[in-house]
Amino acid sequence: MNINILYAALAPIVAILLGLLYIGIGRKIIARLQRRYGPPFYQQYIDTIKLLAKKTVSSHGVFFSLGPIMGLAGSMVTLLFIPFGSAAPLLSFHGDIILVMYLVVIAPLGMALGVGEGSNPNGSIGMARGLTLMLAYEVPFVLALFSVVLYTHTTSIAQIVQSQAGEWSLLKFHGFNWLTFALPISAIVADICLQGMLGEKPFDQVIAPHEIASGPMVEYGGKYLGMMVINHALHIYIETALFVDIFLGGGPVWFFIPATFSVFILSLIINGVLPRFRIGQALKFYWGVPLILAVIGIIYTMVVIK
Amino acid sequence: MKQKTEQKKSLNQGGKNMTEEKSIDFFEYFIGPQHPGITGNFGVILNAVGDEIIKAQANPGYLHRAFEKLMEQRMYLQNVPLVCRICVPEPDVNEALYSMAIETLTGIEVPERAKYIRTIVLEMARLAAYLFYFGGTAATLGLYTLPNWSFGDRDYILDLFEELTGARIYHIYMQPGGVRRDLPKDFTKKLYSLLQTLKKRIKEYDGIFFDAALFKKRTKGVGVINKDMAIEYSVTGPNLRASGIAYDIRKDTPYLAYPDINFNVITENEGDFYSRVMVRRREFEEDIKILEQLIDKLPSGEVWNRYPMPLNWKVEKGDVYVKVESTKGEYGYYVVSDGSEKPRRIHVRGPSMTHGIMLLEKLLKGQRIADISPIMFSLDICPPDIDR
Amino acid sequence: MAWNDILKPLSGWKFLFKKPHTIRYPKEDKIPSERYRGIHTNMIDKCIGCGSCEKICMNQAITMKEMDVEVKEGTTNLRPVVDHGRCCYCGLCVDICPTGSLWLSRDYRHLSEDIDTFIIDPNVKEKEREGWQKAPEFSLIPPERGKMEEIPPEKRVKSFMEVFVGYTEPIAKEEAQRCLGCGLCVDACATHMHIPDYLKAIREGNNEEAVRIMFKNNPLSEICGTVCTHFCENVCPVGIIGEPVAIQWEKEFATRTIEDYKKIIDTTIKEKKERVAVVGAGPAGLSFAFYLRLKGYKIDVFEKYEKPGGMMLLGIPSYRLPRKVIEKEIKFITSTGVKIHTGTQIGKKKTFKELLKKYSAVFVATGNTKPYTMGIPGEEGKDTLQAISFLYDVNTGKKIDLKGKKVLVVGGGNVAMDAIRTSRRLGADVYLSYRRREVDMPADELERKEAKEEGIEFMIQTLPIEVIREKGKIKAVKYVPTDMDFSEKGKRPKPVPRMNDVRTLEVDIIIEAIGQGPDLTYLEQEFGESLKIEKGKPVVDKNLMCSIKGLFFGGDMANKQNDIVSAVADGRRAAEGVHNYLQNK
Amino acid sequence: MSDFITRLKNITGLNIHKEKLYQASLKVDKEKIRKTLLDLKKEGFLQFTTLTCIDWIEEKTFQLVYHLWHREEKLHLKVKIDIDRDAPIVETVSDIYIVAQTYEREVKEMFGVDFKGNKRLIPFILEDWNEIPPMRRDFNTREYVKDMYETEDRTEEIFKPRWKKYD
Repeated sequence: MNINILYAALAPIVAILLGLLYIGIGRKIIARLQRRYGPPFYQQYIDTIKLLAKKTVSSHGVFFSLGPIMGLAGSMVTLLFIPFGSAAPLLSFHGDIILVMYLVVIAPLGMALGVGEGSNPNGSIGMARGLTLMLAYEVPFVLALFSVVLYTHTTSIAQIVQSQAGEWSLLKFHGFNWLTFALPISAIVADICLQGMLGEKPFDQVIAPHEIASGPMVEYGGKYLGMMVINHALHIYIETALFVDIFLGGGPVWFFIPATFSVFILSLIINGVLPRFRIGQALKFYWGVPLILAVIGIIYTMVVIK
Repeated sequence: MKQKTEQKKSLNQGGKNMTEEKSIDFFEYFIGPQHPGITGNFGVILNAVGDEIIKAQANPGYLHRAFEKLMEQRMYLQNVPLVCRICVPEPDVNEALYSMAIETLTGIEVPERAKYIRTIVLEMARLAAYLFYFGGTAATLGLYTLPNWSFGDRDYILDLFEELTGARIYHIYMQPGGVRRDLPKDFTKKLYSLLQTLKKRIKEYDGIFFDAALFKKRTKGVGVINKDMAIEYSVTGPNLRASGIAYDIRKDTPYLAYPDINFNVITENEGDFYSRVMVRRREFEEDIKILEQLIDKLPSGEVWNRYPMPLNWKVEKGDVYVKVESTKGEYGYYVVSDGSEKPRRIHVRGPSMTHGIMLLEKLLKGQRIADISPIMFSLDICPPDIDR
Repeated sequence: MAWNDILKPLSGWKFLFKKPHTIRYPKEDKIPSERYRGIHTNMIDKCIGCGSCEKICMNQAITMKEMDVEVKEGTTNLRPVVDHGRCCYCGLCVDICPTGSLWLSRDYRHLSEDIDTFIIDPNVKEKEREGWQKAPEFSLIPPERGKMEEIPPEKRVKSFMEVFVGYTEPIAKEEAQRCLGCGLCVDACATHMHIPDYLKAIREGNNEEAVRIMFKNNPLSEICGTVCTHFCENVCPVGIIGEPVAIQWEKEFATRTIEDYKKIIDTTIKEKKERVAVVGAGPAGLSFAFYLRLKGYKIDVFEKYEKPGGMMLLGIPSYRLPRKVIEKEIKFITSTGVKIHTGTQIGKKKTFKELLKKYSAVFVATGNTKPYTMGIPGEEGKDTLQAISFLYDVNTGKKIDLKGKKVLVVGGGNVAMDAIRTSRRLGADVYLSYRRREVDMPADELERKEAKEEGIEFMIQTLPIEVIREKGKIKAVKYVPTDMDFSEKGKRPKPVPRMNDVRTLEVDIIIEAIGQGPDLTYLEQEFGESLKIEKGKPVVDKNLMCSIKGLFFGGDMANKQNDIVSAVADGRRAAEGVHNYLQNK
Repeated sequence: MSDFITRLKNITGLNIHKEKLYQASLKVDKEKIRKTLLDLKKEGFLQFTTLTCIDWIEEKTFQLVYHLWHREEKLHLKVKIDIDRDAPIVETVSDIYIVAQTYEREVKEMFGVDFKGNKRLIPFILEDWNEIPPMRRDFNTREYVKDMYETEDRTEEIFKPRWKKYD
């Protein structure tokens, strides 16, 4: 047996378990902020298993059913390119960072396909908002990545991680190799974009319960909804992992999980206390300050390399 | 009613109705009756082009319980447990109004202490309703922390209600002639300490919500009701005060213990979403002051003047309109008696009837889909009192 | 837009480690407040089954169901059953409950898939976790009855004018509003008058209808409105929280507004051939005559005395029952065609056997005419009077002068009250001797109160043991105080005389009012063994017919209550019985 | 307030009665309702509070009560008109007071009173309603519920006199 096949089989499972755990703990923390006790941290596992065990009553056609599957498949493929800490990913080559940027989009697009078939205006509006939001945060995010590529002279995620590696031990902390310290402005931009990618407030227009009744999820139920929840968990893992790999990378495997969780918690802290933007305002926001910062980041990088 | 729901559902599933007859391509978008962004079972049918609404049509009727008809078939006292169910977030105004109407018709005097207790209950209900409103408004904007806080704080008020009246929501505490029981032991002390807590809490709400930049960005200049429009549409209550007209029934035609109380009528000038929220936020502090005064001035004595045996109680012939200031606007009861044991007609004038249909339709026109729920909530529409 | 406003929301995170304000059920539980309106609980023994809760319930959540409970006087076997699917927990049922047996507990949880389990029969004997309870001062039933104008005691002792003026219309209407409409009074009333119905008519201002309802069950309504033992008021649930509804006075009010009953009551009669004889024109005889006459029979009433009315006329003093009231009622009864032969004593000139031959049926209601005596030394004599004969003398207009004399009346019933108050009106100083406690007195509370107001001295728990005579005239009475013996449960306590503590009281006249029995000597002579008699009263079946065919008994001589209303009821029952008997003959 | 009423009487020639609290009432003919409300609006009755319909089935009339509120003078005026129950048509006032439109819609639906000139008398709360308008006195809710939901109605049983057995 090839170890790669094992990796390919195990990676999604670990990622899903981690993602669901993050959501569960996140709910607990948000509950405390809201002066509640909240559900137990394993609630998300129970819910997901329950959803997957349910029968799906209604369907609106082939693509409607295919949507969540496409989304899930896209996320799983992306996962193969994401290094798990210093452990190398299954697939790694020059330019994979660009590929990942494309692959991350597959999931929402697949969803858009399915939701569009469902022809519920809430879902359609939600999907339209999702794509608009993607347009909004992708631009500064890609620019932030661009500065990283400029700085590290590589387009392979694994190599970006390697470039930050130092001597790691429990007693010795060598985090000063992180790109966060080398490229602080780009890191901030990327984190702001991460907020949008994760769909946390103030950028949760896609699901916005009070406006469009949970948007894309509105027509789905049972297994499909379960798949969407899993997809969401995967996304949380992929996006936090991508951020950690690029800006807080190089650490050993045991450091990787707390790091991704911390990134997630950081977005939760903002999520907990803010209302949401109108979608137009979100677009304006991303194409405002973060975009300018990203450009400044590139200039800064160019200055630093020289 | 059942048929109606089904029909609506089938329409809803139809979803994107590209109407071919019209020159503009718009799609029909249904909000409600089962929608988290709506205050209760109420619907709005929207015609939207992209994200912009070109036509809105309020669609009430999902909570029609025919209270006005039911009240015609019940004895006068039997209506007391019924009226409070007309508006869920603020049921006490109904009880107070119904009792006041019957008292005015029959000439039963209310003891001074009962008047104060009623005012305390009404003001407590106002605080509870405002907390409900703050939470609801924040939730429509996507901030779910504030509702959790404010509903939690509202529960402390409900605890006091439970101690006083025996129930948390539908108190059924006021009845013609006074109130059903005297204040329990240490009630005023407990209320006073709660008021001090609430004073601190409202400052914390400020930090997370009322002062927040994002909140101002979302709300300023949205859904403007200017002075002329407010008068034209017979807007009442805090919504009117947000448009810069200082009008408060508690001040203009004082009822119960309000003549003895000093308080300011709060106004804002813009008439937009932000003003409507801030008027209520400032009134919240004013109400705490009113309650403190009421506790200080509370007289002793009887709390109930007896009426005849309720099973055989006949009310004198006549008609009367009484009104109070609720958190939503002018709440009025028009009671017509034909001299028998049952009322001839009881007409409930809920403020949402004026705010929730024509005004809402007018305000929603030209707005974005994201602003529908916030605007509805900012008007503080209570669909149960439209339907009754 | 200040920087401060952007960062301020983060201040919310200070609550991260503070104690949340939610409760982790079921680990923690919140106990509801003392006034909580939860699930119904009913103390089934205290509940009287009046059904007020059922009537006030706006959701029809309460149903009165028959249950296996002990039915005491003034209660029914109905108990509330609550459908908690319909209940709105307003607590009106608790506030109106006259007994306070119904209350709402602090429990509010009930979880079941079976809808039927939400219909709860609240059957609890012990109190636990009481929530919303009845507060007497907030009872929905007004506790006080309408006040009636009354002649002051100083004035009324001087004459035989009526003590009470009667209700005025507004007060009567207000008083009639207090009726719960439970009908317990109807069960208690001997004649089963439809009290809630006529109270309803009175409060609607329709006195004619009220009187019509009354006369369906009682042709002597006005007399009963004036003097009655009013069992109805004794069982009235309103009496538990205050004064019972003044049913008697309401009746008096309604009947007195009617000048002539003939005008409002339909007395068209289909004549029948049979003739029926009535012996005794007292309440039983008159009511019998009226109802049987309405059925078409020809009625002849035989009365010993010169005027019809029996004990009502001869026994009850006119300050309690004005003569014109009796005349009005009898005039109405005779106007239907009933013939009254006064001054005709059956048994002397005519015999019962003759009557039985001549008439299809004979109803005998001669009442209790034989007084009991104490049987103590020195009792016999001219100045030892029997209360009934004394009252008879006074009521027939015989001049008796008691001015300045000391009168001792022995007994505690209504007759004793009549005797003392009549003597007082004749100018005597009156003492009343009764061997039990005052609460045990069979006499009305109101009469006792009035008698005291009129200056009569009550010697409670005393027993005369000897009459001392000087030259044949009474000089004094020896008496002893008594103690009460409660050993026999469920019965009235027994008086035990304290024989070593003998006291004397100087008196001039003794009036005995310790009860009376029927005089059956003529009947015994005529019928002998064929007439069955038990405990001094003839044995009758449910139709009130005795062992001799065609001979019916009723009134005081046949029942145990010995009052007007029971006599009237007997008359009505006997009328039904005679009708049945003659139809099936 | 009394001064204002006398002044109002002089200006408009209407017979206004002062009543309890802050109220006054006024009865006009059905035909004059538009003119009256126009006059009153000119006098400062800017707030249209509500519109009530009362079914006096015994007299075969519907009574419409227009509630107006004068903010400065603090007077609540009830303008009452009687209309024939068999031909319930009246002219709309929705162009005078814009919010009256909603109230007229409700009255049309609940009582079947037609408002001539109201542009939006579309169904309001009820839908697919085939019975007579429900708020009319002759609409029997208990019968309707019995037919519709097969529930029992115990009203008669509850108020049935238990003493009928003695008859």
